[in-house]
Parts: sequence; C-alpha cells; structure tokens
Amino acid sequence: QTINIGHLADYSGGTSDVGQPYGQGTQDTIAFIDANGGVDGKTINSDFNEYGYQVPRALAAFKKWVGTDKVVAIQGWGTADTEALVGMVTKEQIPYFSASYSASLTDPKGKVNEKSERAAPFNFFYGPSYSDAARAMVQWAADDWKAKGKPGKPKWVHMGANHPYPNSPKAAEEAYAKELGFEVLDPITFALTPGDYTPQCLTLKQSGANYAYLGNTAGSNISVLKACKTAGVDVQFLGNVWGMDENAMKAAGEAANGVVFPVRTATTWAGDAPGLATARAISKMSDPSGTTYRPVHYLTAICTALYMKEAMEWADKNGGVTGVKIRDGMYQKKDWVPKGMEGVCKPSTWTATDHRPTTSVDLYRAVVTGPTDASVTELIKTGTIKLEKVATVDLPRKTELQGW
Amino acid sequence: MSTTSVVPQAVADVRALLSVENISLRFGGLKALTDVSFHVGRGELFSIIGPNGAGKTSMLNCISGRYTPSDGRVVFDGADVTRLKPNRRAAIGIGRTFQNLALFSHMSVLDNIMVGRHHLLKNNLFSGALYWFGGAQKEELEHRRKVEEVIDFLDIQHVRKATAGTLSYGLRKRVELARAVALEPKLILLDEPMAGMNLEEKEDMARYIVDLNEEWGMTIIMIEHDMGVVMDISHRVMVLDFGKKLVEGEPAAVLADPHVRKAYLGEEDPLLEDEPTPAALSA
Amino acid sequence: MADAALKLEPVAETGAAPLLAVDNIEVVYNDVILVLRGLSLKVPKGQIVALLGSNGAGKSTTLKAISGLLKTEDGEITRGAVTFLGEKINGIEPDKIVRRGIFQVMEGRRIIADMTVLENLRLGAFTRHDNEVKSDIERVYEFFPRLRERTGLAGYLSGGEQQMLAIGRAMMARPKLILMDEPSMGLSPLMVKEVFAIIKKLNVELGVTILLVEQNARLALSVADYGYIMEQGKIVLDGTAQMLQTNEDVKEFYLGQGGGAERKSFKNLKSFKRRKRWL
Amino acid sequence: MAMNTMRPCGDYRTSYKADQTIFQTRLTMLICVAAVVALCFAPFFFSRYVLSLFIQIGYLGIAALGLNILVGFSGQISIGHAVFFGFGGFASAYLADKGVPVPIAIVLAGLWTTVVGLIFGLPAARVKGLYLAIATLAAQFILQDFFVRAEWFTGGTHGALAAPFTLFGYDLSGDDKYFYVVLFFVVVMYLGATNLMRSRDGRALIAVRDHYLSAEMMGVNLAKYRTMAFGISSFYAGIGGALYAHYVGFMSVEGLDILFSIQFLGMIIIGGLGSIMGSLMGTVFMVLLPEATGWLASALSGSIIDQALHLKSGITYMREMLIGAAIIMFLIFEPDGLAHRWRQIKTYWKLYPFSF
Amino acid sequence: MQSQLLLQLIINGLIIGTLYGVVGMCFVLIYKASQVVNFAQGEFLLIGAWVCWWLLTAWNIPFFWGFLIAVVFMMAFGMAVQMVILRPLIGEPIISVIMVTIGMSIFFQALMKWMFGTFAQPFPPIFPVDKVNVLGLQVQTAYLMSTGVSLAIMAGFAWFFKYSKMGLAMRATAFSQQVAQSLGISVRQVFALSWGISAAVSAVAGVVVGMVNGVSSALSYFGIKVFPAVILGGLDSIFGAVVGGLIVGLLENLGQYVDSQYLKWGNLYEIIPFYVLIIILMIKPYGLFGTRDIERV
Ligand SMILES: Nc1ncnc2c1ncn2[C@@H]1O[C@H](COP(=O)(O)OP(=O)(O)OP(=O)(O)O)[C@@H](O)[C@H]1O
Ligand SMILES: Nc1ncnc2c1ncn2[C@@H]1O[C@H](COP(=O)(O)OP(=O)(O)OP(=O)(O)O)[C@@H](O)[C@H]1O
Ligand SMILES: CC(C)C[C@H](N)C(=O)O
Ligand SMILES: [Mg+2]
Ligand SMILES: [Mg+2]
Repeated sequence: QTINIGHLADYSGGTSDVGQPYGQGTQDTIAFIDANGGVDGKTINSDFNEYGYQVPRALAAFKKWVGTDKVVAIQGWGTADTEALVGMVTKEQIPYFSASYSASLTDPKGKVNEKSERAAPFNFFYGPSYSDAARAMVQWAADDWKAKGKPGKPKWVHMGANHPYPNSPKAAEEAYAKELGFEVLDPITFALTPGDYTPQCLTLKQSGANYAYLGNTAGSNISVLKACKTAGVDVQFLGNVWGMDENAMKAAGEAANGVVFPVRTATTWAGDAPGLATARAISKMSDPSGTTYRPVHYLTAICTALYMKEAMEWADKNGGVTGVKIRDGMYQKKDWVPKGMEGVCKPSTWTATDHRPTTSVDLYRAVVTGPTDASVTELIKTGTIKLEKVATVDLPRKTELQGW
Repeated sequence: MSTTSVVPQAVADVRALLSVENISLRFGGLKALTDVSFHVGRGELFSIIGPNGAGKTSMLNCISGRYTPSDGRVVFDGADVTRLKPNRRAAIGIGRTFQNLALFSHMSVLDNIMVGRHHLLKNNLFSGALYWFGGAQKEELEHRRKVEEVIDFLDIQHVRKATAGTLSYGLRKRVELARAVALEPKLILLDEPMAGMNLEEKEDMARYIVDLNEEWGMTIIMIEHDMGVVMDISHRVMVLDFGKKLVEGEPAAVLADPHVRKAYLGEEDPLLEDEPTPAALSA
Repeated sequence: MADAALKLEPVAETGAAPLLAVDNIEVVYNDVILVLRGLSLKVPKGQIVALLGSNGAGKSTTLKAISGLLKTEDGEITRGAVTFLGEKINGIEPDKIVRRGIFQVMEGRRIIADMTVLENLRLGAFTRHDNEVKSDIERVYEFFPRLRERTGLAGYLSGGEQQMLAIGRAMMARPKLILMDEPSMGLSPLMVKEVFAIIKKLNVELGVTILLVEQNARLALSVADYGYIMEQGKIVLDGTAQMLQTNEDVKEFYLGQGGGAERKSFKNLKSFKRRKRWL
Repeated sequence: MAMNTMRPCGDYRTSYKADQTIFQTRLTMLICVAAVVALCFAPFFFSRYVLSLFIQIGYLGIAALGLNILVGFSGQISIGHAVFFGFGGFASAYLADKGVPVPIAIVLAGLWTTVVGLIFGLPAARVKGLYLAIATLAAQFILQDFFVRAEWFTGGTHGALAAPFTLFGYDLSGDDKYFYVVLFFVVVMYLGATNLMRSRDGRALIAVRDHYLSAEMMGVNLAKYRTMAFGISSFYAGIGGALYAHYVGFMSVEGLDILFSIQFLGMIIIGGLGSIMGSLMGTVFMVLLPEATGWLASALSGSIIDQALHLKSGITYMREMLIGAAIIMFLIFEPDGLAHRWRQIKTYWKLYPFSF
Repeated sequence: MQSQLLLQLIINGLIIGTLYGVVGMCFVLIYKASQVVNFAQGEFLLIGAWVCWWLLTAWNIPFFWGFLIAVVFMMAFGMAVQMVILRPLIGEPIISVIMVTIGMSIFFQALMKWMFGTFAQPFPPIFPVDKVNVLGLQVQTAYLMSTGVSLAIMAGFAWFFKYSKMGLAMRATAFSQQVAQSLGISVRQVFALSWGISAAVSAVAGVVVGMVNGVSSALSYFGIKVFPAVILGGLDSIFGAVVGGLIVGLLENLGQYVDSQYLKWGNLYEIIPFYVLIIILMIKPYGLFGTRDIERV
C-alpha cells in the first residue's frame, strides 16, 4: 500500500540556492521513511516536481497531483506558488507543507484579527513565521542595545526588495520596533539579484542606523554585506531565515561576520544533539559517504517532512490517510518533536485555530574568521565559519499577532 | 533662372486642382528644391522630368506630405495643405505610387488594394471584430466590388490572392497603381511608373494611365524618364534641374528647349533617345 | 515550334570553354514555387551577353542562381549545374562566389543606406587585398562625378545616384564577371547612355565579362555581343545581338518597331493583349 | 501565375462573400468546428490534470494572441506583456471584490487593461523597433512596481483574492466547468481577432507593419494604429489575466516578471508571428514543453541510465537544458514558426499531385 | 555630509557605469553585426566568471593567467556557439534568432547550475588590498581594475569600427545579410567574430562582478540590467553604450540619493533608468547616439 504525495522543489530557478538543500532534505527524508518501514508499513510515493520557481508550472503540477495521482499531502516550496494555491488546497482539502513562512498562512479560520487577511486551513510550515522571526530579532536588538549600554534611541531600518517575500514581515517588524522604543527609519530598497549596492550602503551609513534587517535571499544580501563592509558601514545586520546560511557565509566571507539570523532547528549540522544521528542517517540516502556538511535548510526540511509523516501515522490509525485526517493529525500533540529528532526539531504545536508552530525563536550569529575559499565542509571543520547561538527569544503567543 | 513658360498659363489658378507656390526644401546643407512653383489643372496629365537627383521625388513628397517644405505652400483643391499630415491628404484625394516599390509585401494583392480604400471604409475595431453583426461584412463586400473593378481595369485578376512580396517587379508596379486608384483620388502622383518595364509592359502601363486620366477623370502628375511616354501622353511637362524649375510647357516645346537637351537628354534628338550613338559607346 | 528551330546562330564558339555556363537549371522558391524550368545559357569570356524577357520571366532569379544569393531568399537550385571557369559553383556560399570573381549588381540597387558613399565603395573592394583601392575609388568618381559631391549617407541619394553607386561598387570589386540586373532602371536618358557607355567601357577596356539583364532591349542589344530571350523560366530564343535586332518578333515586342519603321505613339495604342509568337 | 492563388481545383467561388470566408476551404472549416465541438466533450474524457493544461493553454493563448497582434501583426515588439496580463488579473479581482459579477468583471478588466496599454503605447507614436521594445521593458518594471505600491488595488505585497467564477448564481469554478468558460472566451477572442484582421483596422495594422511610410500615404494614421495595437494587445492580455485570476482565485505580483513576458514572446515566435492560430499552437508548445520534459525526467529518474550516470538531481538540470535546447532546435528547423509549416503542408496537399 | 554623500555617489555611479558600458558594448557589437539582441549575454558573463573561478580555485592558477585563459576560452566559446547554434539561422527572421538566444540563456543557466552548483562562491582574494580610497569613497579594488580594463576595451572598440575593414563588414552585414554576401563578405565569419569578441569581453565583466559579489547564477541578471543603458546610448553606437552605461550608473546612484533624502519611494534607484529612458526616447527616438533609420520612399 502506498501513500501518494507531491513534492515541489526549485533546483533551477531563482531560489535554487536554498531550494536545492531544502529539496534534497525532503527527498532524502521520504526515501529514509520508505527504507525504514514507511508509514506503518505503507510506503510514501512522492512525485518530485522541479518547477523552476514558476507559478504556472506549480499549478500544473498541483492539478496533476489532485487529478491523476490523488495525493493526500504536498511538500511545497515558494511564497508565490504557495499563496496561489491556498484556495485550491483548501478546496481539495490537501495539507500543504511549504517553505514559505509568511504569517498569513498561520490563520486557519481567517480574520482572527483585523490584520489577518484570509483563511489557510490546510497550510502548514515548520518554524517561526517570517513575522515572528523578525519580531524576535527586534526583541534581541532591544536587549542588545541595553546590554551594550548605549545611550539614546536605537535606530531600526528594514532593507529588502519591494516584493512579497521580503515585505512579508515588514509591517510586523516595524510595529514591534516602534513598540520597543526604536526609531524606525525609512526602509532601504535593494533588488533580489546581486549587484552594486554601494549607494544603499552609503545611505545606510548616513542614516546612522544601528540595526538593519535584510529581508532578501542570500544572493543579494551578500552583495549588500560586501558593499557595506567596503563602505565602512557600522551596523548590526539581521538576516531573514533564507537570507543567511553556511553557504552565504562562505560566499560573503568576512563581510558576513556578525550577522544575526534565525535558525529554525534547535541545532546545526555541526551540533551534537541526539537527533542528529537520525539526520545523518537520512543524509546518507543521497550521500553514502556521509561526509557532506548539510546547511540549516536541510535540517529544516527533514523536520517538516517528519511532522507530516507522524500526522499520517495518526491518520492511518484514525480512519485512513486522507487530507483531512492528516490535517487533524497535525493537531493531536502539543510541543511535539518527531521521533528520533530530539534536539533537532523544535517542539511545535498546531491547533485548529492557530498554525503558528512555535513562537520561540533561536537566533544565531555568523562568525567568519578568515578567507573562505575552501568547501563549506572544510570551513566548518577548521572553524573558519561558525554558527554561534546568541539567544532564544520567546515571543508571547498573542492572537493579535497572528496572521500578519 | 528664367522660367520659360512656353504656353501661357491656360488654366487659371482658381481652377487649378493643385497649386505649388514657391516651394523650397532643404536637407541640411543640400537644397533639394529651390523656389519651385507650378499649377496643375483639373483633368490634366502633368509630367515632371529632370536628371537624377534633381528633386522630382522630393517634389512629390512635398505634395503627398512626406516632406514639409521649408518655404512656400501647397494648395490642393482650394485648401492650403502644406502642413497637413500625409494620411489626411490621402483622405482629401491625393493618391500616389512610389519610385522604389512600397507595397505591403506580406499582404495579399487584394488586401493591399483594400488598404487603399482605408479612408473610404467606416468599420472600426469593434464592428470589425464583430464582423457579421456590426455591418462590417456588408461594407467590406461592397468595397470588395469596387476593388474588383480596379483589378479588372489593371488586369491583375490572376494574382488577386498572391502575396504581394512574391510578385515580379512589373506586376508589383501595377498593384501599386491599383492601390493608389482604389483610393479614388482626385490627384494621383506616379513616381516612375514605367521603370523596369519592357516595351510591351510600358505600352500597357501607358494605356492604364491614359485611361485613368481620360475615362476615370483623374488628374495625374507623373515622373518618368522614358521620353517617348512623356512626350506621347502628357499634356504639359515641367523640367527640374538641381532643384530648380527649368522650363514648363507642352511636351514638344519643352523637349526642344536647349537647356533641357543639354542637361537632361545629352543633346540628342529626344525622339531617338534609346538609340545610343556610337560616339557615346566608344567614349 | 521546337526550341532548336529558333536558334538563330550557334553560340559563338570561340574554341575555349565559356567563362560561365548555366546548364539546364531548375529553381524552386519556398520548396513549392517553380520558377526556372530547365534554363541553359553560356557567357563567353570577354563578351557582353544580354538576357531579356518580360516581367516575372525569371531573369533576376537566374542571376541570383548564379551568384548564390538565391539561398537568402528561400530559393534553391533543384537540378542542373552552374559552371564558372570550368568548376561547378552551385551550392557554394555567395561570398566565396564573389571571391572567385562573380559580382552581382542587384535589382533595386541595394546600396547600404546607413553608410556613406565612400564606405559603400570601400566595401565593394572588400575581397581585394591590394593597395589600389584608392585609385579605383578615384576612377569611380571620374565615371560618376556626382557621387563625389554626395558626402552624406547613401540612403539619402536619389534613385539614379544610388544606381551609379551600385555600379561603382561593382567596379571596385574588379570581378571577372559582372551580373548586372537592370542597370538603367530609374535613370535619366542622359544617365542611361552614360551607364551603357560605361558598361561597354568596362568590357572593352577592363575586359570584364558582363551578363546583362535589361528591359531596355534596344540599348542592351546595342552593347551586347550575344542575347538570350526568356519567357516563363526558359530560354525561348537566342542569337547574336545583330540577329536578334533584326528578328521580327523581337522587333515587335522588345524594340517597338513591329511592322513599320515608324515608332507608335503610346497614346494611341490599342489595349488588346497580343500573343508572342514563340509561346 | 495561377499557382499563386493556391486554391484547389474545382473550388469555385461564385460570390465575393464566399471568397471572403475565414476558412479557405470547407474542409478546414469543418475541421475547426469539429475540433471545438470535440473539445466541448473533453471534460468527460480527460483527467483534471489534462483539463487544467487545456485551461492554461486557453488563458495564456488568449494573452499570447494579444501579443501576436502587437508583434506579429503590427510589428512592434513588447517585452512587458506579463504585466498587462497581471493588470487584467488584478483589475478583475478588484472589480469582483467590489461586487461586480465575475463575467462582467473579466470584460471590464480587459477594458481597463486596454486603457493602461494605450498609455504605455503612447511612445509607439514616435519610437520604433527595438527601441520601442526596450521602452516596453520600462512598462514591465514600472507596472511591477505599481502593483506592489497600489495596495488599494492589488492588495500590495499580500496579493488579492479573486472571487470564483459564477454565472447566474451557478458556480463554474471547478476545472471541468471552468474549462467551458475558458473555451468560450478562447473561441470568441480568436474569432474576434480573425475578423479584425480581415476588416479595415486589422488591415491597417498589418500595412503599418509592412511599410509604414506608404501606409501613411494611403490614409492610415500611423500614431493611432501604432498605439491602438498596444490597446488591443492589452485587452487580450487583460482578459487572459482575468481568466487566470479567477481560475486560481488569487493574484500576486510575484511571477509577473520579465521571464514571464519573455515566455509570451516565445509562444508567438514559436507559433508563428502574424498567425492567429499560430499563437495557440505556440502556447501549446510552451505549456507542454516543461510538462513533457517532466514526464521524461520522471521516467528517467531511477532508471538504469540514471543509476549508471549518477544523474540524480542532475536530471532536473538536464530537464531545464532540454527546454532550452528544444526551443533552440525548434527554431533552427522551423524558424518561421509552427503556423508556417502548417501552411506549407496545407499548400502541399491542395496542389497535390501537381506540387509545382 | 550631504554633499560628501552626493560626491561619493557620483564617483560610484561613474565606476559602475563603466562596467555597464562594457557589457553594453557587447550587446551593441552583436547587434551591429546581426541586429540580434542577445538575451544570453548575462549567461556569457556567468560562464566567464565560473570558468575563471574554477581555474583559480581548482587549479590554483595565478589570477592573471586564469583571467587570460578564461577570456580566451570565452572567445572560442562565443565563436563555437555561433557556429553550432546560430549559423543555421543565418538569413532567418531576426526575431527567431533573438528567441534562440533566450533558449540559450535557459540552457546555459541550467548547465552552469549543474556544473557549479546553485550556491554563490567567492573568488579567492586577489588583490593585496581589497579597497582603495577614491576621493573619500572606499572602492573595491576589483571595480577599479574593471574601470581601467573597460577604458582600454572601449578604446579598442572605437578603433575597430572606425578604421578596420572588418568593422565596416560588420555594419554591412547588419544592414542586410544578402547585400553583405553579394559583396563577398562572409556573413559566417563576421558573426563568429562578433560573438567571439562579445563573449570574451563579457567574461571580463563577469569576472569583475564575480570578484565583488561572488559567482552565482544570479549574476546573469546583469545582462538585462544593461538594456536601458544600451538603448539610452543608441543600440548601434559603441560610444553610445559607454555613455548610456555611465548615465545609468549615475542615475541609479543619484536616484538613490534623491530617494533617500526626499522622495522616500524606496526603489527609485531601480526604476529611474526606465523613466529617464522613456523620456529620452520621446525626445530622441534613436537614443542619444543611435543612427536613425533612413525613411525614404
Ligand atoms: N530625406 C533626405 N535627406 C537628405 N537628402 C535627401 C533626402 N531626400 C532626398 N535627398 C536629396 O535630395 C536630392 C533630390 O532627391 P530626389 O529623390 O528628389 O531626386 P529625383 O529627382 O527623384 O531623382 P531620381 O530621378 O534619381 O529619382 C538628392 O540629391 C537626394 O540625395
Ligand atoms: N523570393 C521569392 N519567393 C517566391 N517567389 C518568387 C521570389 N522571387 C521571385 N519569385 C517569383 O519568381 C518569378 C520570377 O521572378 P524574377 O524576379 O526572377 O523575375 P524577373 O524576370 O527578374 O522580372 P522583372 O523584370 O519584373 O524583374 C516571379 O513569378 C516571382 O513571383
Ligand atoms: C527562498 C524562498 C524559498 C523564500 C520564500 N519561501 C519564497 O519563496 O519566496
Ligand atoms: Mg526619384
Ligand atoms: Mg528582375
């Protein structure tokens, strides 16, 4: 007996730099599940679809899955396609686990507060929402400012392209910064592609900002970090979950040193959590030698896939593996970590009224201490690049803050 | 430069269909036309001749609106059209053909000619798209009938549906003429209609032009290098040289003018223009 | 009437093989439109050969088939051979054909509109590597003094000036064989005479062989040594220039002297369609 | 000369009306009508996946036709078609949100887009060729920026919900039903374009493309028709976009990028510039190409070839490369587009066996 | 402080502008020879950058030699692309050729991802100092180097088109392939040469951008970024491409200034070149230095 699911990934399109490790994580995990007894004996049959980050292709894939393959769940990817499919997913009652952490996907009923736009009852993700992660960084920045004993009001600035993904947390982050006594400066825009961002850095320098949030993906963030380093900007940069990782640190080199950003899992590949053993076993599915270093996105993908698997197990025991049952399966446990992933996946809770898995955010600092022209695996081994945990920020789980 | 009017201006200016008054045209430093005036009466077949680069085509361009003269006026049918846009001039009755073919080469011959009727048709975007319902079909068919008359007249029935770009040169010239005639113009400007044709075809073309003039009642201005044709069919001839008007008058008189013979014909007997002298060949 | 019967005189057999021989070629446009149906002709070295025919007969197509430019118009030689200096040249790239010494002056002049006259002339000499280009340019200017004065872009030249430039450009290439497509088109009577004089001069003084396509049959035959008349993709009549000039049919349909010696007036022609006798 | 008319023997026209038909022969007409009728039964035979591909081909095909009217018929290249598609989607979503019934909203959205298209078409009165093409690139960037800013209209970066398609209270939003909606629009829009091209304004457009100077002197107002082409093209794009919005139920600025615009160009170039049916053929090609390569890739992955060559994730890259290569190969062998080959085949059969 | 900022922005604009100018010239070169707008130009940058990166990191070749090999390789690559892919299309509609370049862009984008992965990779440090002070602005050494190289390339191009017979032949080919062939110009050679040079020069730009930002497939976006520059200057003018590049570079920087100080739009820097582009085209429909089409009947 098999369980059909769909898997949407971007290996060749605009977000392939992070899409590749994330997608690999999902593929490996599914393969691992199947190799280890499946879901109570049922194998998961995943239809892999590389869609190049193009909405029409995602749409076609979705139609194939509901029409032909009769999938019961989907592992999705980007914001554009996830948003475009919310309506259809709801209609077809297919749980959709994506890598878009937009807070607008966390409101299953719709309109919990006036800022929440629409209901997304079948959308799930693992990790803090973009908004909550940004709020956590605001919180950390406020504490940091106090701890350093600097005088006056700290200045906060949002940087990023004027696009759905970078903008997603903007309102939340700026509102929270104001609340915590920051002076919020005019946002600084830079495109999603690498380029020369010296003018932005000069503006940033002149504005006297103390904390700058980088909302873009890694490629363009690297350009900004480098340009700002050259221009001699003295700002604490804060990155988005997709804006910084081990590969980006390597590419940005010392310019990335000091950037603080959220990590969705409780550890990195270099850690020593018990659950990493399982993760390494999963990694062997595509890397038999077991030597490759896996970036944070890979671990996140493992967690996401395993939550889905356990929800399927519940569904199987409670009336059959259907979309609705899998969704209900997601609601069964509180502060839940998939089996074997202790210390890797952060305890998460989904309820019928709140799809924020967690509001506790781990912040790490990128530490780069030398030239980065070796491979990531080596750089980590030699300690040239390191991820240092700086804080865990526990945000209050308020309904006012849900959905935006 | 003295402008010898060989015949007294028989046609009074008021009755003239077209009056070109003191036109000058400059391209940067080059004076393509200098102070040229002439009148063309209704029903006249008027020819412009002159050496290459004399400004003949430029003159037609001023009349049809492609160029705006730097000085002077063009009065057509009682109205000053000097600054009128070319497409408006088509609508008030000036049609033309071109020296270097200017057909719509990817369209069928039929469609090419139908474009000529553009200003006579009323159907638009909406009625056109609705075709069967907005009266467009009826109108198109009516005009198709008119176009067929032109096609019959010019004897191009057999290539109606052919793509204009694949036709041979001579046929294309004829299609161009058809397109201009379809406009139902009062004045038709022909820029070297016989160029590139053999004798037989020239004869046909001359026939069409004469018929247009005599039977269809169109006023015609023609540029042509074939003196035989010019001599035989035009009522009056004007000679341009270096952008200036040299002479104007009845064909025989113009060709007898010594200036013309020298500058244009090379001092040969105009009637024997296509008989090369041994002297010219062995020069 | 059989074709052979129309041969007025055998091709001037000068003993040597002709410079150019077109042998029974068939040309098709766009894979479907058959234009030349087994056309053959010969151009002996040092001669001017005229190719006459009505519009659409395929004269330009013949020239393009020789120069290889057919390809750029979706045309193709599907049968037969074109031989130049004893070697088959159909199928080779047009630029290589130019290098072998065949230069075509295309119908409609085709000068490069966005270059100056001088640049156009220099390009005519593109295939040459000697250092007489400058003096050749001077010679072109001597032939066509008008061109010297035109310093702007060639696209702004008048029709006749462009024709001069096109011929001048061919002179610059110093080819063995010039294929000339309607050189008199659009020229004033004076200029036509000059151009034909120049064609003759090119032939006599520089020894250039010329294949001349021309509507002005009288003029063409007056400079040519030999002539071909084609209709609908086939040669229907050929002979020496003198013989063609005296042929009754040619006289009537190409020279305009049918019947009497008096030229008919264009004004009083009857508009009935005549049939050519050889069709 | 008779071959130029290329009509089969025995096919006589006795009136101009008969000669002016859309279809050159009765057979082609029958084939087309039969195809539409057959399509009407498609929902009974095909899976939803196939239907969704049809639907995609439908709304993209409408927009592609619009672009073809601009590029193929009026000779002006646009590299910003996607934003007009997007504008139609947003406009329709907005109107439907304000209570306008969806079918009407779609048409109104088309008209709004027309206005926007006309505005961005204004430079066309002066600017030509590739210069104009790049000026449309400006439309691409400026409108994309507008979508993000105009929150009242587009929902800003959050995007806008688009109401499902209902007709007289009857819900037509499932693939099997929406299919008919799209089919209806496709038929109407394609017939409209065909009619346009055989009447006054359409001819004027083509004339402007082929030789604008002589067109002007034949009485065609250049500025008007150049700009109008942008209007018509945007109308089609707008309708296509609106159909998309109500199909998906959501409209977001993401995805309306230059790549999407380029894809539209691909559709019409591959289909055949200046060919109405070509627009549809090209759309079919561009929609099915990634799907086809996808089938190939999934057939290949895990196979012996995969294992032997250690392709793994390489397969996904090979698939993309295949898409690129297919486009290249296609154009090398068929540079005039699908419609051209289709015409050649038709000509061949009509003249058969006298092909010359 | 503000005037200081303005000055620095202007300097930066000029430096980046020369880089745009060089990439712009690559466009113009291909356009001049074949009227083709090359949408795969960005991929040429990318391939050049990857090749150089690979030589430097995998083979530890000194930068100078690695750079040189990469440029020569790209020259050969450009010619090969022309021969294999574009040659069969000689004489076919230009728009189809443009579409083929789009196909090439898709193809090479994927190929590069396959060969070199999807992550951005840094160049090993090349210059002893990584920044230099120019009138108060800290400038990356790589950018300074590119400015120098760019100026040299620009001079070379100017000479080529003005004086060499090949330059003339390219212009003839652009005007009409048929006419060019009738003059004995080998259209194939002209194309091969123009693609070769264009690819080689692109590689220079690719390496520079790669040195600054790291090499990643997103680098190919540079190809589209220079469109406004090329059009501003006039599609067929080498000089225009340079001027257009400088203008766009300046506009971006000044746009950022105006935006941050007064307008507060956020992304003026990104779209201002396009607004200016439309305005300039309305005044000068062939850009600043483009040749007008000859409109005669
Ligand atoms: N648009 C233009 N720009 C610059 N010069 C021009 C333009 N149009 C014409 N000329 C010049 O004006 C002069 C007259 O040209 P025109 O075409 O009127 O001559 P023409 O009398 O028709 O000659 P032909 O008999 O050879 O056709 C020529 O020297 C030509 O170079
Ligand atoms: N590119 C083409 N595609 C299709 N048919 C063509 C093409 N070029 C020419 N033809 C056809 O080939 C035939 C011969 O044309 P060609 O140009 O060789 O005639 P020609 O003898 O030079 O006539 P003219 O005296 O008018 O120049 C004509 O019927 C024409 O329609
Ligand atoms: C890098 C991306 C996966 C980030 C985000 N999920 C998006 O698509 O927009
Ligand atoms: Mg003229
Ligand atoms: Mg000809």
